[in-house]
Amino acid sequence: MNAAFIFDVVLAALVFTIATWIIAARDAFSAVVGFVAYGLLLALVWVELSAIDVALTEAAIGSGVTGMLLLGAASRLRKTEPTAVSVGLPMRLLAAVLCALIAAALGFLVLFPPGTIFTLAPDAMAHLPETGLRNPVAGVLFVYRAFDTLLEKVVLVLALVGVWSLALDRFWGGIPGLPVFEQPNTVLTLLSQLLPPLGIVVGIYMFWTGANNPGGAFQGGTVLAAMWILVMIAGLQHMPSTDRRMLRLLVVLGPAIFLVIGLLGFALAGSFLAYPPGYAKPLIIIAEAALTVSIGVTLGLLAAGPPERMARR
Amino acid sequence: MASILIGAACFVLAATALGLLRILRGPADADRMMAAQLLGTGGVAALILLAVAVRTPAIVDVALMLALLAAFASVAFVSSASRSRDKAPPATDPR
Amino acid sequence: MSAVTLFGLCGPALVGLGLFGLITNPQPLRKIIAFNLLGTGTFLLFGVIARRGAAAGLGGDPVPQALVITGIVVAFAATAMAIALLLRLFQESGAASLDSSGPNDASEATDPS
Amino acid sequence: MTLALNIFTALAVFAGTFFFLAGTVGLLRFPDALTRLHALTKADNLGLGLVVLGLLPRVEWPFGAFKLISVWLLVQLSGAIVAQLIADFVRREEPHA
Repeated sequence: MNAAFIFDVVLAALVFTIATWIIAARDAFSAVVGFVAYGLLLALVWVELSAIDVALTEAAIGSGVTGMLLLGAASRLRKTEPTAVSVGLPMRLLAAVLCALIAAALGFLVLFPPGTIFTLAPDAMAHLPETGLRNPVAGVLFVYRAFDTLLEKVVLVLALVGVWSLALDRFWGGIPGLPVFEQPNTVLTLLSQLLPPLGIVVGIYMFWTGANNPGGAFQGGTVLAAMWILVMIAGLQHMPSTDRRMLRLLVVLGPAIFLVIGLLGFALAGSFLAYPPGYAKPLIIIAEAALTVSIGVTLGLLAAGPPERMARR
Repeated sequence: MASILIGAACFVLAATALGLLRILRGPADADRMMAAQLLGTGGVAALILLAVAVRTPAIVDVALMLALLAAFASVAFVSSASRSRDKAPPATDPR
Repeated sequence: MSAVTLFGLCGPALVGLGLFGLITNPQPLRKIIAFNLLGTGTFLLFGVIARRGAAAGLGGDPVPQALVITGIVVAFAATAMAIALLLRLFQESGAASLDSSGPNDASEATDPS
Repeated sequence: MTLALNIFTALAVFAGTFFFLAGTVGLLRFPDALTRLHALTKADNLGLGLVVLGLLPRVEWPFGAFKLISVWLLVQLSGAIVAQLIADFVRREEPHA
């Protein structure tokens, strides 16, 4: 029984307690605040599971940007709460039994895993020097499973198209309805003047260090998105109209460059998304740089929601 | 030394998480938000203590990320809450 | 019991809790939160599988870890989409019970000039 | 030398954890939102500050130390501004508080 184990026990107990609270809370706002706290603790769990890349992603997305989305939705929907009909007791009991069974089955698998433990870590490490990268997770994301990563970027763009198409017809291409702080507030102005320069440095650092240390395009892009949203909430910069060509270009820039590099693989290395020997790292850095910008813009626009008014011409 | 640091991380985490009881009690949304803010600072402290204890400097990057986004949730809360309040009951608004 | 097993049991518990919330909670926003909880439980299971596959000097198998990163980003995209859908649903169906940012004419009227 | 260093770290870190506890106690026990806010800032300033101070001699120089100090400064900045924002919000919410 050492200190590290006690820490893990405390952490696991906290995660479980807060999760229960999120489900049991009476009003939605409490559940959302619980979820922000939960995302934070989950980042600590990922550190304890030696997955620092994941911890960075969870810290940025899980509690940061998702928290913002949920908080915005909770305060908009506040007045609709009492009208919701709750589920009857027999149904609740049935659901509880079902969910407990599923949890127990999964737990059984954790406690009694199959005899041989399957791992790709040695293979991943064995071929990593060929790529020039030193962060194995970046290697998986951009070399071994690059196709997944490319499709994931496409999913982000599709989600954005989906969110935009929820706007009323006459607001298509208009300005997203991000809640802008209306009272002139000097403190918030100060924060959004001081923080974004630092945030941009951290974002670029995350992207740059990602080749060799935990970090990468997702984490960097999320920080950029958060800083952009902050500046817009404070009203220092107006939310851009979604029909701006530049904006749309930035959204597809990353996936497009990644796709071009992938197609070049046919000509130079014999298959889709293959890198010619010796050029893997520079190509990955180019793709990641473009992706960082695109992820930043796309996540920011996703968080800002569908267009709700038109730009004045 | 490592155990002392991890012990301290454990203590900070437990102490600030206890503050989450404010989410239960409320009474106002602002109080609930404060509890999350405190846990954020506690999480940052626990992370840097862990980073030094297990000698993994990359963990400090996670703390840096949390510190950078620490204000984010609260800013989003204040801006969206004041917007829905300002627009909801026009009668109570003197303007 | 090791720390990995501990978090390994946390994962299924979160899946169970999330699923329960998803089924029993009547409010759509709470369902979205519960679904996110379910997702994080699944991610934790991946994390435990990764940690158990620690080899070659790594703290964990990088393949499941990379999958989780992809998963977190996609989960965010799905959540953003779900919330946009939900807000639009209330605009359409419950305009009376929603604040004035819902109906279209109101948002035009308050357009800052 | 190592012993002195260890004692320094331990003392600073313990002092820091005390302020975190104080912050929580304040958050739970103080009567209204504005006084609770007061408790919160103590954890940001002194709690994290002392923890960072205690850990400074144990990290790589200069980048490790620079990062630790930036973490503290960032939390200071956000903490101070969030406190202002929430106080402003609370005052407008309930003008008598």
